[in-house]
Amino acid sequence: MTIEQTISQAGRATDSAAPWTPSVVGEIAEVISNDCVNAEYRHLVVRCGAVSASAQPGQFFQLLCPHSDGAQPFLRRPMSLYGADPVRGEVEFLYKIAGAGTRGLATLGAGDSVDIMGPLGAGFTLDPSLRHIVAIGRGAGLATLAPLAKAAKANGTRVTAIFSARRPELVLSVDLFTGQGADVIAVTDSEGTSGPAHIERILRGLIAENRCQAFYTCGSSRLLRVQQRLAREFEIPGQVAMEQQMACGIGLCFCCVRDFNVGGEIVSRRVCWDGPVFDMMEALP
Amino acid sequence: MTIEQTISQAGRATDSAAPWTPSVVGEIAEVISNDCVNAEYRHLVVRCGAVSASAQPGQFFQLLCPHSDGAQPFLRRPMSLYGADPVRGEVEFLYKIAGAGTRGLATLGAGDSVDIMGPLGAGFTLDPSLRHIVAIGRGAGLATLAPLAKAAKANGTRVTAIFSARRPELVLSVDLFTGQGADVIAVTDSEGTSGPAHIERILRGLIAENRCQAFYTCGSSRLLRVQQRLAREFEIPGQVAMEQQMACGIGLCFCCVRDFNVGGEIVSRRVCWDGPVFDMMEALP
Amino acid sequence: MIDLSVRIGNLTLANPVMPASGTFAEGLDKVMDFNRLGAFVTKTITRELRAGNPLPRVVERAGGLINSIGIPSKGVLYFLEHTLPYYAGYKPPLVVSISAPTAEDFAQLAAEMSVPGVDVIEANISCPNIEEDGKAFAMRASSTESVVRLLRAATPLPLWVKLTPNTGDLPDVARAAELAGADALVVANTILAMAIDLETFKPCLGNIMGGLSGPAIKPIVLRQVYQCARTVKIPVIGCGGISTTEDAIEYMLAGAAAVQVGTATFVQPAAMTTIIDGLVRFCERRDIARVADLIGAVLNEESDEVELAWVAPPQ
Amino acid sequence: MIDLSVRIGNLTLANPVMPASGTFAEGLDKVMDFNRLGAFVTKTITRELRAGNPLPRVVERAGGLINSIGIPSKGVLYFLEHTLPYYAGYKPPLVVSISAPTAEDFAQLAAEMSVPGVDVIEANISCPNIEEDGKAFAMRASSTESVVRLLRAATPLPLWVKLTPNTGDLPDVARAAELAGADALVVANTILAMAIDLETFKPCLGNIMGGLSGPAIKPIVLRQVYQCARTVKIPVIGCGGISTTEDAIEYMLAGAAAVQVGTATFVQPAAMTTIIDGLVRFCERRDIARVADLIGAVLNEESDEVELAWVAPPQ
Ligand SMILES: Cc1cc2nc3c(=O)[nH]c(=O)nc-3n(C[C@H](O)[C@H](O)[C@H](O)COP(=O)(O)OP(=O)(O)OC[C@H]3O[C@@H](n4cnc5c(N)ncnc54)[C@H](O)[C@@H]3O)c2cc1C
Ligand SMILES: Cc1cc2nc3c(=O)[nH]c(=O)nc-3n(C[C@H](O)[C@H](O)[C@H](O)COP(=O)(O)OP(=O)(O)OC[C@H]3O[C@@H](n4cnc5c(N)ncnc54)[C@H](O)[C@@H]3O)c2cc1C
Ligand SMILES: Cc1cc2nc3c(=O)[nH]c(=O)nc-3n(C[C@H](O)[C@H](O)[C@H](O)COP(=O)(O)O)c2cc1C
Ligand SMILES: Cc1cc2nc3c(=O)[nH]c(=O)nc-3n(C[C@H](O)[C@H](O)[C@H](O)COP(=O)(O)O)c2cc1C
Ligand code: FES
Ligand code: FES
Repeated sequence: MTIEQTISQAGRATDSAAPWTPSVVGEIAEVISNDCVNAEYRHLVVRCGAVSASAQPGQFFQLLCPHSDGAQPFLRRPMSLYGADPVRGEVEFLYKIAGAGTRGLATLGAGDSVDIMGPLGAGFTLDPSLRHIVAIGRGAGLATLAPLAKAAKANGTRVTAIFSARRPELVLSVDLFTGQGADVIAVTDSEGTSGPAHIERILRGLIAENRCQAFYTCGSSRLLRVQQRLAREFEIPGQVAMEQQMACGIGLCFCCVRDFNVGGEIVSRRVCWDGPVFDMMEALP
Repeated sequence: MTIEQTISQAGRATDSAAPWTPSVVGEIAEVISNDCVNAEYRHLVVRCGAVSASAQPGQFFQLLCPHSDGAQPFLRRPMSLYGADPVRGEVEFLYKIAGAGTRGLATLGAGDSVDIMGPLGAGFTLDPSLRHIVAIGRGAGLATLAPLAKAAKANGTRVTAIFSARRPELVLSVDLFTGQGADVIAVTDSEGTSGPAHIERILRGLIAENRCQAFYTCGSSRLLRVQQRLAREFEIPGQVAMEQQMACGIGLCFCCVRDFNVGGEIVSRRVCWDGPVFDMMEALP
Repeated sequence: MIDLSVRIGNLTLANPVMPASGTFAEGLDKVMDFNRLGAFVTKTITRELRAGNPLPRVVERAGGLINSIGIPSKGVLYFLEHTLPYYAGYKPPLVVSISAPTAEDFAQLAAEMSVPGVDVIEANISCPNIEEDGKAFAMRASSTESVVRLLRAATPLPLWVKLTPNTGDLPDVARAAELAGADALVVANTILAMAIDLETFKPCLGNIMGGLSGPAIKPIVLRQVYQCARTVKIPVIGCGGISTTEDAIEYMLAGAAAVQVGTATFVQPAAMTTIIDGLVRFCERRDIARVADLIGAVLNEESDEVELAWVAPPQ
Repeated sequence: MIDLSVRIGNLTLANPVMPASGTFAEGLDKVMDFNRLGAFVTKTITRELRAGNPLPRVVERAGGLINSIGIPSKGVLYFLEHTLPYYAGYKPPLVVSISAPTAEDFAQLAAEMSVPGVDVIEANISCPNIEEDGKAFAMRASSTESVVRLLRAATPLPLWVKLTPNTGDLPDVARAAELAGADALVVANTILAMAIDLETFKPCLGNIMGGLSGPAIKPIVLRQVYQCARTVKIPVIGCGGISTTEDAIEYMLAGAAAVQVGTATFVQPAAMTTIIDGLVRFCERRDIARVADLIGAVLNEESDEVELAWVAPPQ
């Protein structure tokens, strides 16, 4: 196995005359709102500085979660960018209450402070020449894909979004996609429509109509496998946003490694630094 | 030197048939109010259970202070009882913002929760046959003496309270004493009235008028020395509430020891357990 | 009904929760019903009268406490006349912690303490700096073995030996104590630590150094309990940073047959009974009939490959 | 103007703040101006290619982190071709951390790493279990002395030796490293620890045990720095739980000539530059002209009586 230690993602010219400026910051942001979206998810909007608000789709932040009822999360918690507004100086997150950290986040109210660090990682690349792409996500994966819709629209690229969830009422972010003119197809476990066979049928339909020039996916290895199969069959490119337990979030600690298949060789990469968005064909589901 | 390890302050009959009940509790109390009294002190009133509300003058509680701006006080902080109302189920504290713990206390608002443990220690004893006593305190020491006024009144004992502070506007709790019919004499550094010589003159006056049958004091070793001298000269009994850095507050850890002079022998005692109120003549200022 | 009892050698405890030496005294009976405890453990007693260390004796730090109380002691007579009768009225067995500066003194004290009413001798051979050269007996396997051998010969009572976390040879020390006849090990005492006051530039403790206890040390001592439990056959009693039911269970899974709760009591005086209640609820929820089934139940598939895995992890 | 510089042997650092090995990489230049650091310290490099340990590799605990990253390493060539040129563009000196399973390999690696662009060799002789018998070199004075002697002979560069906090013989080990020719000591690496998941009953780390770092260990390592600084004449670099300016100053007062910041960077990525700014403010407020004046400035009147005070405190 090989370990990939990409040296300089940003390629900073160290002897340039320009003074150094940060491209990742840890800052105290102000909570604008933090509302329930459904029984499991909350939507957090914060006011922040220019560096944070310049975050791109697929990037993430590390949030320092407030302590709640005796629990004191020591590390930051990674959260995908759900939306960014550089003009208003805002970033948004969509999160599920999973444990101590997210329980702490849920206690935040408008006007409170929250320490955010970002933008982190390599996000999605969107080729402006693409006319029609497919975004497939499940659960919190949809949070990660949401900002794509806006970016695609700016490029004139049409999006078909396939949303997978356990129950219809847990389908998230439909508005964010339809608001950007995307077509949304929701599939759920409770309705029996979220199985890989059914999704494959939907995708084959889209491919036949030339509405699937690229895959963007996140949140389900079962769906990833379906897409990888179709991508191979039809030579369609794709990108996947991956998750892994993180400590530093910025490539220092090597706790977030995953294996990737790069031309037949197994390569270990840091999800926080080399990703979280990777070439879909290299990902090992 | 001798160490005093009083075995059973409460003298519980272990083979009695009665089921065990607690006489000290750690409980979550509800903040009723937490207001500024002057530039340095705050007055905290909490709603609590019957055990806590039965606290006696001179006893104290250990408060678990909320975390504030990154600081996380690990241990509880000792605070003297400033008032107790067994009927309404309330206890009160008067505290000075000194460091991380009391800064955390200051963040509490009405309706918040605070974890209190008490009542702790041995309080003042008030002989009902006394007709006139003197209470002398400085700074937070007045908080400790305050509940005496009420208890003395219930006994029909008159109180003259001598309040020492740096500046007149820092003189505390006058109302609590005058409200119980006590005479209050305020002395301050800024007015030059708080020196030991001046206080001694006041005390000699009270003794001459037979208005000083016992001393109750707290908060100043300079004043303690004056009283000890007069007590010896006129054979007046006295009690002093002492402070020491504490960890457990209930006699387990032996970190709060102080030396006392017991009939010429130096004895080490736990302030939290054997005190905080001690025989004034045994205290080493 | 969950069976909470655990066996430590020939002694059966009603439940696995007891106080740590030096963090328990009679005053706590105001907070909890003493008859609910698995055992009583006294503050360490010495033969000579001792005043303890200079003040300040404690300072708090992130997730813990550093103490340099030392061992203030009123001596043996006071114990026999006052402390012993006090505990006689209660059901839980009485564990008496003792210490001495030499192995001979230690053994003699153990003999003097082996009186009716005392159920277990806990030999605190881990108190920092109490041996003549400043090292505790428990720093080395050899000094551990010699003192425990003398102690073993001196008392017919169950003998628990309390180890120090400050040694790099813990499994060797544990093995030496077992070999020399200990009935159980208590792992562990406090970790030597220090703090400096930035206002005065002086050490925060009168004794300069002290022992760290509390949640901060839990992961370290848990590892030591795991190492010891894999090394010896006698029961290991876990002690270090246990504040919650979860902490107690983590220790039992790592191999502890019982647990001692110290510093947590200073913060939540009812910590021990809260933990006992929590053990019942945990076992009920997880359908575990006997709390003793938790002992050493960590699922550890690669247990034999730890060192190897570190050097040459699976490719 | 406060003079922030400190001397470590023949090397002058612009300020005493640098990263701890394994908690620093190029990505951090997005957060801070690298030219502000006192030095760079690389992740430990080994000769052979290594994948590191099985996942999960970190778990958080009260006031800290347990890691079992291991030493994933792309080997020497990759370092020389990629890492070295990257740091060449910056002002701070480059400290290269190395490790090897035998003393000979260690020395050979030190020789290979002694190339232009490398300013210091930091020998990580404290990585748990990397030596053949599972003990780190730094667990014993004897193994420390032999590996440091070979290292000293193998490189003309300043040699820093990073010790383990897991030994009970730290002052002896420190003395051995000094004797064998170390130019400075880094005190210390992580403390061996463990955590168990109560849902699954499995260890939280793929490697079962790992190293504890962060605020939880500060009082322990601070004590060790104090002990080492009193024992050796060479500079001691403090490392363990330093998160704030106050922590850095506490270490310097205890005797550290410089400090390394590790885990704190994971929580506050700009921790190092924040600490540097804070040092300036502290010195200004306290009228201290040179930050170097803080080194070993703890006021310790009873320093010669520590052990005595514990055994027989002043009556
Ligand atoms: C790059 C990235 C982006 C993410 N984006 C989002 C997002 O937009 N919205 C969202 O709700 N969640 C997201 N997550 C997952 C989120 O970080 C975890 O749910 C969160 O850290 C849990 O913290 P906690 O303290 O609440 O729960 P914990 O008590 O820490 O854990 C609760 C459960 O979550 C698991 N978990 C903990 N950390 C992670 C992790 N980093 N990844 C996956 N599982 C984890 C634990 O194993 C446990 O089962 C993302 C994770 C990564 C790595
Ligand atoms: C029995 C008793 C009763 C007390 N009653 C009151 C009261 O009614 N009102 C009140 O305002 N204060 C009272 N105190 C003092 C109060 O406990 C301390 O001010 C408080 O613990 C400081 O905590 P902190 O975290 O805010 O400050 P820290 O940061 O802990 O300390 C700030 C300063 O206070 C000193 N200090 C800390 N703990 C103590 C202590 N236990 N005793 C004396 N000095 C200390 C420190 O050395 C430091 O100089 C009492 C103390 C005792 C022992
Ligand atoms: C204030 C204090 C005093 C202690 N005194 C003793 C003692 O006399 N004998 C002993 O063996 N251990 C003593 N200890 C150590 C504890 O018994 C226990 O081993 C240690 O504190 C770790 O457990 P904890 O983290 O639960 O407190 C003392 C600890 C504290 C905090
Ligand atoms: C994720 C991680 C990886 C580490 N890797 C190394 C390493 O490769 N070499 C080394 O000498 N120390 C390594 N360490 C130890 C640190 O350099 C440092 O000694 C320790 O973490 C204590 O400092 P801290 O509390 O500031 O983190 C690592 C620590 C962490 C947390
Ligand atoms: S989280 Fe630290 S390298 Fe990815
Ligand atoms: S504070 Fe623990 S004995 Fe007094």
